[in-house]
Amino acid sequence: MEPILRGVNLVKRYGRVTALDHCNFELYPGEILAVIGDNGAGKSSLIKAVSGATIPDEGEVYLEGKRVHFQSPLDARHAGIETVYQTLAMSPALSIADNMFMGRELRKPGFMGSVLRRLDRPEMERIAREKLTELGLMTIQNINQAVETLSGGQRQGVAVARAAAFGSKVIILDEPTAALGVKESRRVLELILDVKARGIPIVLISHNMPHVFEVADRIHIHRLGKRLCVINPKDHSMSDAVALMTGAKEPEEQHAA
Amino acid sequence: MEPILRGVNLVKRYGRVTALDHCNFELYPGEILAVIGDNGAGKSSLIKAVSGATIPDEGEVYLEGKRVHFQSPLDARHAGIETVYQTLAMSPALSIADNMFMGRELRKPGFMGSVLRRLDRPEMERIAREKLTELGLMTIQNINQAVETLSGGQRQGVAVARAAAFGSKVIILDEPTAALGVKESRRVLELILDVKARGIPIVLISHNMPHVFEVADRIHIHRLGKRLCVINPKDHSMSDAVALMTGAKEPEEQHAA
Amino acid sequence: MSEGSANSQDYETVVKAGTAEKVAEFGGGPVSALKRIQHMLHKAPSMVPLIVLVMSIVIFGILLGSKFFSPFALTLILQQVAIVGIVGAAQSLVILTAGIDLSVGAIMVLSSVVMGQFAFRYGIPVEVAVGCGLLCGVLCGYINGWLVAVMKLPPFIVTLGMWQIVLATNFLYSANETIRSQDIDSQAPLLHFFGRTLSIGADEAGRGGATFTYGVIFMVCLVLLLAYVLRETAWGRHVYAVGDDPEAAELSGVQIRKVLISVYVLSGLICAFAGWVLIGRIGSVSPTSGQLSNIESITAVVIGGISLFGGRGSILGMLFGALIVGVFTLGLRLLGADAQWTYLLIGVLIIAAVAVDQWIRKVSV
Amino acid sequence: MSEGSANSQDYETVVKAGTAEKVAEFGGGPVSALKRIQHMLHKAPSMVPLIVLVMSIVIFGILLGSKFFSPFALTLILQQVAIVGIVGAAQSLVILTAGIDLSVGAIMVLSSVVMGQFAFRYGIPVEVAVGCGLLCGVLCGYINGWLVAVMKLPPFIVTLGMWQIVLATNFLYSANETIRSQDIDSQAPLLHFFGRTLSIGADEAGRGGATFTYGVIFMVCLVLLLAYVLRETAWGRHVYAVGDDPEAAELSGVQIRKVLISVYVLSGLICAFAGWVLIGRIGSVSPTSGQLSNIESITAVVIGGISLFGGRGSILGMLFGALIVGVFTLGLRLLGADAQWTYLLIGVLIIAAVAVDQWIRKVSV
Amino acid sequence: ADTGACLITKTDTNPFFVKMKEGAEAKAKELGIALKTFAGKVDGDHETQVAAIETCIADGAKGILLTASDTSSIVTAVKQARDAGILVIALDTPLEPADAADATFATDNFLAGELIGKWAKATLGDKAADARIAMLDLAISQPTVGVLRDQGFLQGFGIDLGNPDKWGDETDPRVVGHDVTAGNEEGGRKAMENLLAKDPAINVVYTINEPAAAGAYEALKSIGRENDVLIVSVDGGCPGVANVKDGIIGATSQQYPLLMASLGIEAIAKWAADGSKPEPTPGKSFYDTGVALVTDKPADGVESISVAEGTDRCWG
Ligand SMILES: Nc1ncnc2c1ncn2[C@@H]1O[C@H](COP(=O)(O)OP(=O)(O)OP(=O)(O)O)[C@@H](O)[C@H]1O
Ligand SMILES: Nc1ncnc2c1ncn2[C@@H]1O[C@H](COP(=O)(O)OP(=O)(O)OP(=O)(O)O)[C@@H](O)[C@H]1O
Ligand SMILES: O[C@@H]1[C@@H](O)[C@H](O)OC[C@H]1O
Ligand SMILES: [Mg+2]
Ligand SMILES: [Mg+2]
Repeated sequence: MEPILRGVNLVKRYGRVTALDHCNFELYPGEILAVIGDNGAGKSSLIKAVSGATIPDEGEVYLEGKRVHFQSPLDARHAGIETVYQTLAMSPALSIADNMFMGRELRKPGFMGSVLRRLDRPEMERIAREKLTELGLMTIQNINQAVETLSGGQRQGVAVARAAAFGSKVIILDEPTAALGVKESRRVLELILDVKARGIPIVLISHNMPHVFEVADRIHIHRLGKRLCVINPKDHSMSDAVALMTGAKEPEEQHAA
Repeated sequence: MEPILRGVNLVKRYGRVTALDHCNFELYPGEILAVIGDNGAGKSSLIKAVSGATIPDEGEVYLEGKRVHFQSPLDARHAGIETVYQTLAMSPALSIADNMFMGRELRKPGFMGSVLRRLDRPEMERIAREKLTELGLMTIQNINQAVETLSGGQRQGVAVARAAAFGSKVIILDEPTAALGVKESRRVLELILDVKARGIPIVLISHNMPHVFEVADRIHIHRLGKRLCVINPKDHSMSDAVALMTGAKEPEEQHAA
Repeated sequence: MSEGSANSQDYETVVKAGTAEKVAEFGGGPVSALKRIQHMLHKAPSMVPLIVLVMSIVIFGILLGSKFFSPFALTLILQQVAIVGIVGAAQSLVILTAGIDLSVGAIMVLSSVVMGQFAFRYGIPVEVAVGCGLLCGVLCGYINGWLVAVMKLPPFIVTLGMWQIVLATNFLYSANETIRSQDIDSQAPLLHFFGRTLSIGADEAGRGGATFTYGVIFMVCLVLLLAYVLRETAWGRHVYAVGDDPEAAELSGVQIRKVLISVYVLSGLICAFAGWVLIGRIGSVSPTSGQLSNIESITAVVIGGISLFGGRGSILGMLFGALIVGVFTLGLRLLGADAQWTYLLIGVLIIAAVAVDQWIRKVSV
Repeated sequence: MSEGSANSQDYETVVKAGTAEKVAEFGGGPVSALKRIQHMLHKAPSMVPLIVLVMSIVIFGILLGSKFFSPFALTLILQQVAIVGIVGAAQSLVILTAGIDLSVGAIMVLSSVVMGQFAFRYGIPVEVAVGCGLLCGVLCGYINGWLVAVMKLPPFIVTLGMWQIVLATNFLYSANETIRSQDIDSQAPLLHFFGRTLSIGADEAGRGGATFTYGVIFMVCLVLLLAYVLRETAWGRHVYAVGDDPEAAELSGVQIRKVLISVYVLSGLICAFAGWVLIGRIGSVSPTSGQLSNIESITAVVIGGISLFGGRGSILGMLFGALIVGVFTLGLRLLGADAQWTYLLIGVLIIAAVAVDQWIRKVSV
Repeated sequence: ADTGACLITKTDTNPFFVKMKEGAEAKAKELGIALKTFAGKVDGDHETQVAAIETCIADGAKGILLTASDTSSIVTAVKQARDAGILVIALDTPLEPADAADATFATDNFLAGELIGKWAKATLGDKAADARIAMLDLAISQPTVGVLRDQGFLQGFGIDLGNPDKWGDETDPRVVGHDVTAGNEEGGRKAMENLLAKDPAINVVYTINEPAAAGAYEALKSIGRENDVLIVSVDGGCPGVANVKDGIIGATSQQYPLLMASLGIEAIAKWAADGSKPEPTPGKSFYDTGVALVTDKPADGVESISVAEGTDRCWG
């Protein structure tokens, strides 16, 4: 089977720091691929490189077998790739609904919308409220709150809700549950499984091994800027995965990248 | 025994949002107190109120039995309370060492330091490197990197290292391992136990139940802006804790706040 | 699934049982009238400069009586503020994107000179000449926008450079020639369009009473229109997002280049309109006007509560900010302060106005 | 400890075994000379305006030959830039804290007027009069700082207000009287201290050759001193931290109030020194000087690569920025461009200089 | 052209200086002199003028024509230039002291003001006793040209000056107030409006120059008072004279910038040729290029020329 999203030989340097060091990456249709690795291993750099948020110094990216040259995250989004960045990418002073619909706002029906180009706020707020409720983020009291006034976890919840609502081909989640509570994290995992059931493949970066082993179909282990190996969670224990990613153990031949 | 840090009847409102609703809080000498609760329950608001980062609308704060009126985080710091905020509180454009020693820089010995007030950069960098190594943050390649160029987890590691290195009376950690990897998280837990062994009490906010149950002496469960109850991790299961904090279960009489 | 996971996460299963979920509501205390006002101020931040404005009108009204508190004096302030208000609208847009436009005054003057010279020097029909003037503003704005958005140069430098370039072009092109009001009246009255007035309650000779020039009406309509666009359309939200955090905006799919270029182009166009209004106000076409427009418009924007760091504030606030300065200027002159003292006192009052503004905001958090 | 925890976390135990830990080193490719230059530029961002500066000196040198590329002309540029350079140092400090100081020029002039008038009008010994002038600068700076740090008003508004207040005070106090150079020479020569010169290689009549005024030497020493303080002392790091993210700085224990007030006070003091240097440069004490100092100093700061949003950039860059403008101005004038064409070209060149700067930076990431 | 000369004006946006520059350029071309022109960025921009003098020295110029923004401060720089063997001629504005320059070709600004003051008084006749006067000045820094014209006007009108070195200290109730215009239409209109709000009965308006007068007229027109107020001004630029013709301005004092400029260039050419310097007008410390009152409503006892004559001699 052909990977839906593929990175080959990706290199990204920042001054003296090499964040990606000839790294490969494959995501297959319909799967949940987890990416794990130490802090600073280059996971975020990897997904930024395949989602247009940075342009790699070297290497190629393929979407459904065709070479793509994303110049901006918008390009990737138009191609159907929706990403939750670790920094969340929200406009702090704007409201929850404004952020969720940024760049794809809904307009009022009829004259108001087509000529006066008026936004359909009630509708956007309704949908935003609905998506947040799906995630169990019930503590948000005021849907018009500016994002900067939300708690850390609430903010992350909004970002995840946005990606889940709009992704069509690939959804990439960079540590989506880091700041979330127990209940909210579970909802995100359920959501990930939902999305998979809709046939959309997912990239999940996470430091939470139980979560990773619960939902992932394959696990990409990232170390020192490149893919160390890919393992199947059914064949390996969490201890193996941790040992591999921290360098306590060498990968077996057949899995090595 | 008298609590070392105590908040009574704390109230904090933001416009229509009530973040703290007549909330009480006690930290006893030498203990590790975990604070858990849903996203947006008001945990961060609580620790901001007792550490001088916000001034509560109502209520009192006592340190070692004496009423205190912190006007700024610096006041709290001078009183020996060191805090890792959820937002990390780092200056993005400055280096790791600059951030770690912000407000308590080391000066060169002798004339250079006392008269020319020159900073002892090599020494500060050495200590910074050492503290980060203690946390296992080995992927930081360049100790002079600006904090904004660090990965999410690296950044958090720097903040935790800073608090651990300087706290003298109370250390407060707001989700210190949220962005950390498996290895780095373990190091933080070890560090917390180390600090406790040095006799310094710790407040730990975390959504990671296994971690909380592993290290906490008491667990403060926060819900809807106030303390729901305090439980002893030895007497209760994680499921109990989660049920309480999400509202699936009512607290028994004797624990209620 | 592997070992561990099933039982390690079992405590999480309780959340599935869940309780009846509803949006959390914390205990709110009794809501006093004061609290309600505070909340209103919080929701509509442009109310704050409005309060300062009303307060200053009331104070000068008490001090000066009907001399100040008359339809004539109050509409005079509107006339005096019209240019700053229009240019301030352009400035607001740019500042909302975390930029700054130092070239507004220069673009305004060059556009007015183009309108005049095209009509008089080349004898082009005045409607076309006006169109050319507007186009000139658009062009200058486009160059600014291109340099900021595509070349990624700091707006301060770009518009500082453009200021000098446009101003010098203006003097070189116009050869410093003024076109007189009388000639315009007889040959190209359209240039005076915005100088026409609508008087209400004047005496027979047309004195006293409230006088609104078309320029004033244009300013008010423009600000209301922009307030609508900024609040109620996608483009408006994008302007705020770009100013708030350009990186986040880009990552969340805003086409920052397009937004920035469109903002500067629009700003140029509005400045060109300001140039047209300027002809109506001063009667003649004069290349030496508008030298302080940039500082005056930025002042109005900042007093109105728009952050120079972008992304926060409302354009209505800018209008109130401009009016506050206008009220102070006229009020102080009427109180008999001489020019130097007025200048000094306006400095004091600008600081005081913003201090009051800040104080009201703090109370109303 | 309760159930679950022991076995749930057991996978984590492997990390305790750990491998020999050392700081990660990724595979670095071969390091070319170009890469090394890029890296150097990355480490020392003020190098970039320096490169632009050297380039422009070379270009004008080629175009104009020895008329421009002579010790006399080159040191003349230094003299012409001295005031902007000193005021720019004050401006840099303020801008690094994410502020802006529009009152620099006014404070400079008022301080120089105080020095002159105290010595002449009241016959106070000139040393004391100079001290009073410096104190006047400190006081103005303190008021700015207090309003910004304690009252939390936006720096733009505070210093805009102060600009008007100080300027009007200056006119009212001085009654627009100029103190003549001859009188200063005979009665209070200390006021001319910074006008004294150090000539190297001049002919017998003292013409030609390199001429350094004490003012120029003061400017260079001041900038070097501030560069040291900003880089190598705790206070300097705090200035950057406050400008970078004031909230984070406060949470991490910086006394932002104190830092801000000290910055504005220092800025006032430096402006007062600039006033003293100004007397040396123009010979007399003139209340109408310095009207453009604020915009010129901000320009130098921004061309030098300091971010108007605070926290980024180096004060050495400001000096190079000021010199770039000085070189362009003299060079273009010597090339015979007339005033408006010079303004136009300087506008173009400012944009170009920053574009080159941006381009070098981009290449060197 | 190996003789170099510099013209340094206060600004080159004021038509007055633009014409002066054009006059100088034309004359320089005729005499084969290489002229470089400099100007301050705004009126009162003194430092740019100092830098310009330095540039001229570096450039090896033979002579400098200067309209000083700050008449006494510039003296140091002028001395430097003269020490370097350069002929320095002040145009339009005498230096302080006047002999700091080698020669001065200027209008007598006090006289210019006095002429319009006398004319206004004579035209009003009896009504002058209870006139309501608005004074539209240049800038709050009270530059000397502004003070001279303002005080000259008041003197001519018969008002006690107080300190003749500044405006604003008069006690005569006929003076409604002073406001500043920056010498352009926009400022003229706003200042007029402010003073009208203070006293709607104003019937005499002094203006620093003709653009300010045009602005003041617009303000009067907007409230329908354009026909019963007397506006006087200074300059004599062609648009200004045309405004006198149209009755917008009652009378204006005309000055002759082209003459100043061409005389200046000629003097430099002579200096370069044989080292001789020009002489001042007998009895004055400077060479007076003259001033004439332009009006079609001549008043008794005030010498004036007709609009037709004024149009012939106007500039800009
Ligand atoms: N803009 C940048 N400039 C310089 N170095 C950078 C930049 N961005 C990332 N890096 C460096 O690149 C390396 C990889 O960072 P990256 O953010 O990809 O790590 P990560 O695997 O996502 O870590 P985490 O789990 O902590 O999020 C780190 O060493 C980091 O310091
Ligand atoms: N500055 C603010 N303005 C308005 N509302 C705020 C502000 N800060 C916090 N809140 C609100 O107060 C409530 C409590 O927030 P807080 O950050 O204390 O939650 P938390 O328990 O720390 O959540 P998390 O686990 O997600 O960090 C939230 O509903 C939040 O939206
Ligand atoms: O004489 C000049 C005058 O005509 C102009 O309007 O302003 C500046 C003066 O020097
Ligand atoms: Mg990451
Ligand atoms: Mg929190």
